[in-house]
Amino acid sequence: MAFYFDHKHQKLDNPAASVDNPGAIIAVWVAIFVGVIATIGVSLSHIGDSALIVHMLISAVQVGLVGYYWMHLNKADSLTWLTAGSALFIMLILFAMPLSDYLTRFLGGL
Amino acid sequence: MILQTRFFPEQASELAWHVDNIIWAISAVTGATGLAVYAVIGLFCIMYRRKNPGELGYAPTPRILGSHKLELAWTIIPLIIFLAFFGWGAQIYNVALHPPADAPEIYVVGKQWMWKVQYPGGQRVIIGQNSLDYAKEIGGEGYFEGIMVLPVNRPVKIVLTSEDVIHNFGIPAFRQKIDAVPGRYVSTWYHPTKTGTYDIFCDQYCGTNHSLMVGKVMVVEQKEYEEWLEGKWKTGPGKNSVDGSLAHQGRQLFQKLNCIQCHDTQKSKAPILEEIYNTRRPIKGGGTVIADENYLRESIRRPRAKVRDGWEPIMPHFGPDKVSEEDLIKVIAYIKSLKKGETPVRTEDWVAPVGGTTEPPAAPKTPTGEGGPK
Amino acid sequence: MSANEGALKHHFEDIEQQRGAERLGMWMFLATEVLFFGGVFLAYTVYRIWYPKEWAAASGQLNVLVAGINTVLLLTSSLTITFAIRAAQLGNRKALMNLLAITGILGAGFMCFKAYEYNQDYEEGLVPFCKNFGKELVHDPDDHSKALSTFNDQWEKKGIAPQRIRLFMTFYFIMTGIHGLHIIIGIGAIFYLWYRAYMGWITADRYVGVEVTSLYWHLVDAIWLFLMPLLYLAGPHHGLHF
Amino acid sequence: MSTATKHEAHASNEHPAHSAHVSYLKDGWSIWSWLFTVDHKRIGIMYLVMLTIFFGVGGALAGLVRTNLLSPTGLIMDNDTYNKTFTAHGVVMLFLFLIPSIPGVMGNFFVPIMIGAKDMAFPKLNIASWYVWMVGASFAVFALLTGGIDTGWTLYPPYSSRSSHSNVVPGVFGVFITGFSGIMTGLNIIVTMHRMRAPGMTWGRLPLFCWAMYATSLIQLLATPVLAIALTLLMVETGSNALGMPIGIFDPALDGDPLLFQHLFWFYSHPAVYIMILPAMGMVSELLTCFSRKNIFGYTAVAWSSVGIAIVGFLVWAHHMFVAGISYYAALLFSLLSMFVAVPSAIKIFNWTATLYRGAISFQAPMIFALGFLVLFTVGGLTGIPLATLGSDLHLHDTYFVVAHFHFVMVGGMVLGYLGALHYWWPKMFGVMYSDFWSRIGAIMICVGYVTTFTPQFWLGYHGMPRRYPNYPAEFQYLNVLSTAGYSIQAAAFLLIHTYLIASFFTGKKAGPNPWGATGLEWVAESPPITHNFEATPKVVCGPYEYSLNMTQTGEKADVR
Repeated sequence: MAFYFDHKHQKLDNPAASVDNPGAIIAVWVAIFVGVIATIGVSLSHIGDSALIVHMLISAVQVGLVGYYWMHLNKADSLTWLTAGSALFIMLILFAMPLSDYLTRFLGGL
Repeated sequence: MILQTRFFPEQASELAWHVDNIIWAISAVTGATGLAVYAVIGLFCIMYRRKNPGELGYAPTPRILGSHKLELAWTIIPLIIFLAFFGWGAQIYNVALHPPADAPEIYVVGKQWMWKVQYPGGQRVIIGQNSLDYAKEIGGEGYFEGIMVLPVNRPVKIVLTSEDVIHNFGIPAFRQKIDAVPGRYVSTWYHPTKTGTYDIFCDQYCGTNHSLMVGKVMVVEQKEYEEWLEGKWKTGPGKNSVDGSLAHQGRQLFQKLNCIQCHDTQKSKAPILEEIYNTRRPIKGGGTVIADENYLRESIRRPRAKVRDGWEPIMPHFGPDKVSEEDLIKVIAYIKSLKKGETPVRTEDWVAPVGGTTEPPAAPKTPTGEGGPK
Repeated sequence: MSANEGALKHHFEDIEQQRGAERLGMWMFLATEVLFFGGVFLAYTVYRIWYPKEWAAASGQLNVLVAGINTVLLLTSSLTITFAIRAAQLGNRKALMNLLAITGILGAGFMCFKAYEYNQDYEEGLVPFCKNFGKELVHDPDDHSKALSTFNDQWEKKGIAPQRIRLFMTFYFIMTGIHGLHIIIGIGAIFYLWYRAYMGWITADRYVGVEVTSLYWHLVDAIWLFLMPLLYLAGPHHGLHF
Repeated sequence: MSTATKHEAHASNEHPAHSAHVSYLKDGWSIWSWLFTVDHKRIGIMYLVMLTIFFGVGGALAGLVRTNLLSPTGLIMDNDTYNKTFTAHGVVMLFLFLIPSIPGVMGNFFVPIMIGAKDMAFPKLNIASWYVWMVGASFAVFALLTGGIDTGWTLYPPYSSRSSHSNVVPGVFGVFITGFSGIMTGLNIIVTMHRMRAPGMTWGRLPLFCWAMYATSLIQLLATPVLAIALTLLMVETGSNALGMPIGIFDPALDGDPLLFQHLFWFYSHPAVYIMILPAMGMVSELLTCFSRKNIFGYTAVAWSSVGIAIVGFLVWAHHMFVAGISYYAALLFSLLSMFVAVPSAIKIFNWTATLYRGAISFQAPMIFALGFLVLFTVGGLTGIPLATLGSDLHLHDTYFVVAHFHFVMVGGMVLGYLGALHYWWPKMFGVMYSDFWSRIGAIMICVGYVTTFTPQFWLGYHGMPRRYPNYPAEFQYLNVLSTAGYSIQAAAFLLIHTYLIASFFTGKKAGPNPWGATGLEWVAESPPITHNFEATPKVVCGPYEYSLNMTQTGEKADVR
């Protein structure tokens, strides 16, 4: 039997052993649904443009729940985490670096 | 042909000296490193070559896997050298971006495929080898390159914009170039140090006749420069006789475009524009802006984007169909020059200048507003 | 190789290697999807910083009710496809087929509402590529008691530049359009899965196709969770426009 | 090995030919056996054929450009035609040759063999990537043939969206589609390397070419989608202009920002330079070790510097925009970060040089290409420093200095790496040897041609001659003529190379499985390899470059066979 270095080798193939708990799946759905209501509520709460920050925080939590429970990051190996992480890292670069230009463009120099 | 080729390009500005220094310093360091690497490669190739040229396969060689000390050395030493270059280069960039406060401002407008240069005194030069296409604009005369004149040993600031696409105003002898971005002003400055005639190139690809968007800059003594400004000698068929300074022409436009209808000192319906240049102004809805060229420009092109606090957004917008880039520059030059109490007085029997309309400008009809040249 | 041959494809050594490869491949693809949307999100952000007033005004013209219903539809479809994986792992073919069908139908429902919304946008003169842009008679989204007027007039009164509204609407159509395209592809994949389940090709040891499709479907859902507040709820809202 | 047995039985059911173990070239003769193949080796060859054609087209276009520049007023073309020609040269060379070249041909063909796998992880995705690429290429070629594009390959709006009346939309759409092909190939290679390595093939034992391909694929995966979205936005804007309802996503006249396109474009297109150069760097590590019979000097440093370049390469793109009107602070930041990306390249150069120390060096054509790479890439890399330094970039930006710099990197670096790879692996791919004498002549001619073509351009750039100028001041003519002369040497060399390579099919002597006495897994396989690469899954026992021990990665003797 071949031996692999970068993923855990499972001797037995038993997909049924790793099924989700239905209660957990539904709990995540409820949590995200509450988030949706909160998102619309925040917009109507007259806190102005800072609603953007709350919106993005709520969305990030929602997407975090989707990723962790529904997309099974909770059961994933480190390589999957690395893939997801590197996408977010490059995304961070894609946002931070151009915005470093846009937010300082008309400030003149030192 | 070979005789025409100078070994080193002309150094005609203060910046050229700095830029050449850093280029040659980098070239010397990297060149020495490169040659050293080549020498080592060459030496190894000769010393360790196989005796029989066609031979392949096993040869007794030592099993060297690397040396962390050496690798660390050739990681850190280049990094330090590179960072030194960065620091030096940043210093030059800093100098290149910040003109002295008292430098006179020359406005340059790029357009496919010509440069329109406006001097503070109202003189105008058109640069571009294909100016023939624009014969009407330059006074009906034929093919010429256009020569821009600058005084020696005096810094001048260049304020640059473009009417259509991105261009780049570059003068190799000054070692200086900057993109002319449509829709906003960018600036640079020159301190010419040597009289002579040098090339102006458009360095950003801008279409069919990109390579004809070239001309010359002539650096002359101060006295000659003044004579040129007065129109005693000409470099080409551009307007370089005095017919009113830029600010003066702007004042005329200020009246002709009916800005005075609201921006007056009596029954003001809009902010008084005296001495607002480069001051911080509060805007409606919170926040402040500095009233620099780009803000003045936006306030004419898109008056309702950032409205001064305490005033109603009633100003119509003035797109390129109403105010061309060159006229915009004149108006801005006028606003910049406005001192306390200099706003023209609007009287009931005030007569609009010849060619002006007496009705207020019509409200925009199309939702797109300005479309720019299609 | 199609699915009706052995679960193990010839170039893999064992089933877990193959499953891992397919899962990893989909995650990598999702990484590219994230950056694909990332680019347009960046462009959106830049202009939102530049033109907050217009962004808020344009956003106020969109139909939040439809967006809310769509959010719930998509969210529920994600729920059902998660249960579908569970059914596949347990080898419950009947439940798998039902759950996949519900997921696909919810996705199709999302697209139907989207179509309704696009049509409404067109009728209100909000499609930047159409000649009637800003010219239709509509209620003022901020104050429904006022008489009908065109958006152009309303914007003129509020000091809003129409070309910036068009910019927002362009982003709206590009972002929801690309997202909708992903939904359609997803629906196709889900019905293909349903067909495979119907033919009995999906068994407990060959469930990875369901899982990989669900990963994609969840990502599309996740992107919508960002699109919804960014497009429909940008800036302060004084009421909801339906 | 119960699974292996099961697999053998399983495989022989589908492929009757498999049990006979014929080479992949002989496993089916019909045209369909090629067009519908899922064999990574055949796909690699299909890439090779198309790339060679596009390289020829791109090279011919370069010839037209250089010929026109013989005269200061344009020798053979008017301005418009010239603009379309250099744009076509850029588009064909970058998107249809340089970016897919080594990943498409060598990556597809050799990465699975070098890690001991039977095929890529997703064979059908692999053939799909070729077809997608062909569809994209067809769009691009269609756009170039029916009127051309006159925007330059950088496609800057508002020129491309508003002012240019050429075939921008179909051309951009073609480039957009080829991007998907790159993503597919990259995804396939990464997953294959993670999941399909043979027993014993640890990350520390991977050949450096595989490390380089891994880093390349990482960039392809994470950068290409950003180009895709930038091009989508550009197509929407251009299309809206054509419809007469202009939208200003990037057009300042309608409140867009042209610099946003430049940011999105260079976010991909700067890392794309590393897509081109990293595989060539990996290749040079293979060639130098093989032909000097030495272990690589500092395996870890060379391997991780590839990954380092890939990551830092994402942080430096705005050095293409120093004079474009970006923020002063952003310019400082990007210049600083650009200095960091120079370091891993420097490490590689020094480590390669040290690899030669006390070796037993022979000068076959692949080695000449590798040494040529060292020399030319060093020039290309070092001349990048004045362009990344703010003060000097003020003068050198958008001049011929830039043109010379990136041609030294792409042509001097990448094309030499590609040709080196082609010569090194030719006997493995086709089982025949080309002429030793003519190949050495060809390699030397190419290097000489490059130096003659591009060195004068540094000087032109320093004198200020801008890029994309068919008309230039007369004093630049002498250097331009010299450059064109260099081009003709290159053109002759390419003709020579393709002649003897094609001739080798008919007259070349048969190559054994290991004609160079090299140590990688690919040399354990037959020449040309059988359809499933190896008779049995190889077991890897040591690192990739045990030349001094004369041992292949499976522990056999690495003698010329």
